[in-house]
Amino acid sequence: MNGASLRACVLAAADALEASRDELCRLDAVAGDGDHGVTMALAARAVRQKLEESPGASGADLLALVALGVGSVGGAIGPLYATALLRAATALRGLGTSEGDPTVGEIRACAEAGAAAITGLGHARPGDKTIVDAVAPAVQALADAEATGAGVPEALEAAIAAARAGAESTTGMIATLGRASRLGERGRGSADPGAASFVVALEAAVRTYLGPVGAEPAGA
Amino acid sequence: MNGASLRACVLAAADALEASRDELCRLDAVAGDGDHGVTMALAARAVRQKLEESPGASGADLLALVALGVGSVGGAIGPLYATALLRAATALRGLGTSEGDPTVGEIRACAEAGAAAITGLGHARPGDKTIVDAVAPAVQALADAEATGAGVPEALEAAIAAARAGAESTTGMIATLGRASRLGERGRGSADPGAASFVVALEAAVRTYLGPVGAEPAGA
Amino acid sequence: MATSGQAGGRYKKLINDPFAVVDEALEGFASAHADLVRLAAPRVVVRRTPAPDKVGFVVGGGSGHEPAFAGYVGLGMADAAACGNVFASPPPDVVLEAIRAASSGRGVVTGYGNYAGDVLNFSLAVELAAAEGIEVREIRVSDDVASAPRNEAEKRRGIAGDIIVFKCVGAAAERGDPLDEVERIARKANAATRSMGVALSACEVPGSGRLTFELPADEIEIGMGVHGEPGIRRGPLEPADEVARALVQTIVADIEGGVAGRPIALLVNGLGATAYLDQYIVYRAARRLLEAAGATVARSYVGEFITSLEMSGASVTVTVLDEELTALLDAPARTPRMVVW
Amino acid sequence: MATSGQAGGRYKKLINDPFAVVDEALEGFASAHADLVRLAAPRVVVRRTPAPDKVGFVVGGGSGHEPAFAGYVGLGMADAAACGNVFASPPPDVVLEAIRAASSGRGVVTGYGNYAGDVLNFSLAVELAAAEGIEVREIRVSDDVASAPRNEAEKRRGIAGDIIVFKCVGAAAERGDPLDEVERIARKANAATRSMGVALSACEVPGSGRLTFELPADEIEIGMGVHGEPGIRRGPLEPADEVARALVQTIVADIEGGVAGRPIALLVNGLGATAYLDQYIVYRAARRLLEAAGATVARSYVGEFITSLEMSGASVTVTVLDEELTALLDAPARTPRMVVW
Ligand SMILES: Nc1ncnc2c1ncn2[C@@H]1O[C@H](COP(=O)(O)OP(=O)(O)O)[C@@H](O)[C@H]1O
Ligand SMILES: Nc1ncnc2c1ncn2[C@@H]1O[C@H](COP(=O)(O)OP(=O)(O)O)[C@@H](O)[C@H]1O
Ligand SMILES: [Mg+2]
Ligand SMILES: [Mg+2]
Ligand SMILES: [Mg+2]
Ligand SMILES: [Mg+2]
Repeated sequence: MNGASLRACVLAAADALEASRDELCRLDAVAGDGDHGVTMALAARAVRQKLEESPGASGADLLALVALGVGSVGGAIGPLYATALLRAATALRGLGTSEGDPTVGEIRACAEAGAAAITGLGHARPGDKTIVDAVAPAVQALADAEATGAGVPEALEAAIAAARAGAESTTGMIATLGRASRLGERGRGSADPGAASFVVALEAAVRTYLGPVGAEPAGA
Repeated sequence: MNGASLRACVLAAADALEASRDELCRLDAVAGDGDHGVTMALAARAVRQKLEESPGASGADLLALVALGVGSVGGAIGPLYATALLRAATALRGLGTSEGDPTVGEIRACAEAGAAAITGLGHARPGDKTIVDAVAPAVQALADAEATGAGVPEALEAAIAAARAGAESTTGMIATLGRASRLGERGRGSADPGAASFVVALEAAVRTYLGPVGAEPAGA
Repeated sequence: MATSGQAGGRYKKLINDPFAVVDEALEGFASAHADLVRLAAPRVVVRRTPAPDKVGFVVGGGSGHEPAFAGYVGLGMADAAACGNVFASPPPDVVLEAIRAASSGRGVVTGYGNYAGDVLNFSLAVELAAAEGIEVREIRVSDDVASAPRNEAEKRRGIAGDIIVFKCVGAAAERGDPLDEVERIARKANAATRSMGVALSACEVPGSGRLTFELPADEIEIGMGVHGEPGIRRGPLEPADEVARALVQTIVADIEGGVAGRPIALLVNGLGATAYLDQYIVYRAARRLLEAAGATVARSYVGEFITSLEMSGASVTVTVLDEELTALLDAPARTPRMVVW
Repeated sequence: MATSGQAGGRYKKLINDPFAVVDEALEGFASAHADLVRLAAPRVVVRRTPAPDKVGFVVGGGSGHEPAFAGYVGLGMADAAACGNVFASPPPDVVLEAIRAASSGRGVVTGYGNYAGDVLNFSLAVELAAAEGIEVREIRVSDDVASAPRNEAEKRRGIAGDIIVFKCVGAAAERGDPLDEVERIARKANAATRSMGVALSACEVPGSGRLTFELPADEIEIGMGVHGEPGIRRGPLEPADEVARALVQTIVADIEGGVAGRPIALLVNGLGATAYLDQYIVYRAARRLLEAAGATVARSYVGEFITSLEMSGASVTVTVLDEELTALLDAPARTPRMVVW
């Protein structure tokens, strides 16, 4: 994977999260404490600052910086992202492919490590109405793409679609973990904010990586 | 003056003040602290309780009870009414006419004593946008009626009209005393609540005293 | 135009009978703080254990300003508080009862905010007390620079400066100062103290059915008093730093000789609905401005000292200190709502 | 339908940059209370004079709950507070910094409300501290009976019971109890404490541009948490006595063996915009109900202990006391927002 490109992807995700602030707060206000958009906007700021402080960082080092940035906002979401990104960075480091473009299998491996960190730390399972409901399908889509020999753009597009479908499916769920978990039936009818913000970040990052639709990957 | 009748007049004034609660609060909210209707309603309650506790009281004694009731609400208006009513009671006692119906001159004398107490205690002059702007013209109207030899009903109607005109004239005034006095120009355009509530009480009391329009005085 | 107020232009309140709020709250207050105070009469809060031989100190005023005034009854502050209806001075007989309770034969000082109603009722009570042989001195706190120009300073109303004055007076009385001395301290503390406030939203007097004023959704009232009496101007809602600048500049300009090189006490008072987060942001801004003007912020107080029910807003109070006032502010106090140790 | 909120469904705030509220307020806080505390790191408030040889006590959580948590740092309570963004747990590195500052070699106890975010961040910090050789025990306050049934009491969130637990833990640590003992006290105080709240209106997280929830003009939310997490039911706005009854009944029903014949501490907490008048009226009602149920109200606390920015509402907390807990509650404390003397 190309470092400059990863940086651009991260910054695009940060921009997209900031642009979604109001919508994410709205979702969190339904059943939570209404701050998720602010928290992700603060995360975007913190990440941008970390990247500015280390203009040369790339690859796994850059991912680790992003982890620190997101982690610095605390809350429920901070440590989940931080641990996931640190594990993904470790996986990336293990692959030793930071110079070239990653394969679908490499992307899948990193994503899997990150997803495992989230469930390992937060103990949420699919159906609990959390970020896991968007993350798990995305990882599964990458695995499916890998199995069918799809190319990177196709695999990433499938991951976005799966994450989005997963986030949308949370609308019908009842939360059982976190702040929203005492709402019961009343929380149904609105998507989980953490799942929604994951889709926002993923889509912005992937779109930047792939470049204008139909073009070659940005980092190629 | 007939004791039962004075009692009825006082109770009518209490009812009228309670019915005007909202309007008096609205007036006080323009430039004051918005409580004048509540204060006068509390005064009405307190007066009613005092009268119930002393079912036999009449004349000057009854006026003194009313003074204690109104005074118990405190605020700016409580001591002004209390002192005025106590002085009026003293004047009434001095007249020694508690058995028959008072003459215009006797009513004027009591009213004058009360009005003097208000200005003596509060130091407000006509034009300062206070209760004085309703009280002073009413007393003057009684004096004029006395000078022209008018009857009691005529004199009391003239007093109401003068009080109402006086209260209405406060709309164009700038307050210089009390809570509203720091408002300057912004207070203009709204009547003084204390002047307005005086008209409410006076009108209800007089109407009860005079009975249905055209009828003989209730106490006669 | 949206109006201020919690909902539908009104406030939801946790009350029962709107006309019983004061007595119910005082019952709760007296039982919650029964170790320190008791109700000597329906609206008269006194120390549980009266101080035997000192100048008495009576505070009071309308209710709805809690923790003022009953919250300051106790060791090192007031001996008794006379409580009125919401935003209405207590009547003379209640004040007289408080004076009697506070009197141990060495005279009594009454402290209250300078409002027409309080002046009328307290003065009458003082006359009644004199007739009973109790000598009473009155101190009308008049710290609000927005309420009258400097050449009419005696017309100014009392707001959060009450607390600074009460603390100094209470400490002077507690250490045994004679009546003249306590009165001198009272006048000195009042003269050294200036405040100015800002309101962001109104409050609702229980039973009134309406807000005390209407403020457009994007405006604030600079110089508003603690009952919603209008201030000196309305303006757009500005950042806290700008609001603090408007308050501090007016206060500092009013202090003869300015604040440069002088130790001051800085008090930020929340009116009721303003979050502590906001109060401390205002404090930070005020402190920076005062330090930039050369003052040394020697003592600080942040919190809700005199409120206006659920009004949103805050005030800034500055007291120019000397050793005497500083020592009185630091003297121990143990009251329901102010403990200095 | 009118929605809650100060104006136009939103709140006017005295702030500057909505993303800087926490740091600006902490700067103000640390300078206002510089005699008692200081900022050891950007979000870490510690005692001005560290206690040299005792079990350390670290509290913390999201900001917006002031005076919690930094307001309870000082003699007899916490050694350090870790402060997060508004309504967001502090991250692990901030908690770790607080743990380090509180550690004097005899172990550290961390106390925080039982929320997913706090559990995640504090647990990670505790792991990091262990790696540095600091033994840390965690106490997750879980007093809110509305947040989970009794058979899942460990899932309950922490609300105003925090303060009772923190006071007992702080006092135990201050008197020199060893780590096991302090942890025992923490668990005992938490087990003895139950709370339930009601919200009348929402608050607004700075920068979110919206209220944390929408509540119709004539409804309240029973069982709501301190962040606006939905409660157990919505209902019409009732008199304070009825609201108190709903809270007290649920609390008492949850106490094994009931309250009859037992001494209790009763704490009424205002959420931010609720007037003291209302708080004391709720206290009065709760006390009457508890006394009618046979309890002896031995200790009382009324005020704003853990707020939700400018939210309107209140909670009731009951702690079943014994001599040990009572002595710990009464032990001296000197912190910016709680002074016991
Ligand atoms: N235990 C958990 N496992 C996975 N995700 C969680 C967990 N707890 C919370 N979340 C996620 O965090 C989101 C809330 O994030 P945010 O609002 O920033 O935190 P907070 O709850 O501290 O306000 C939820 O929508 C959910 O997706
Ligand atoms: N010094 C004064 N002399 C005469 N009337 C006064 C004086 N001060 C106030 N008032 C009257 O009192 C009224 C306000 O009464 P109220 O609202 O009950 O008292 P408060 O000002 O204590 O809230 C004013 O409208 C005015 O008529
Ligand atoms: Mg949230
Ligand atoms: Mg008024
Ligand atoms: Mg009033
Ligand atoms: Mg949160």
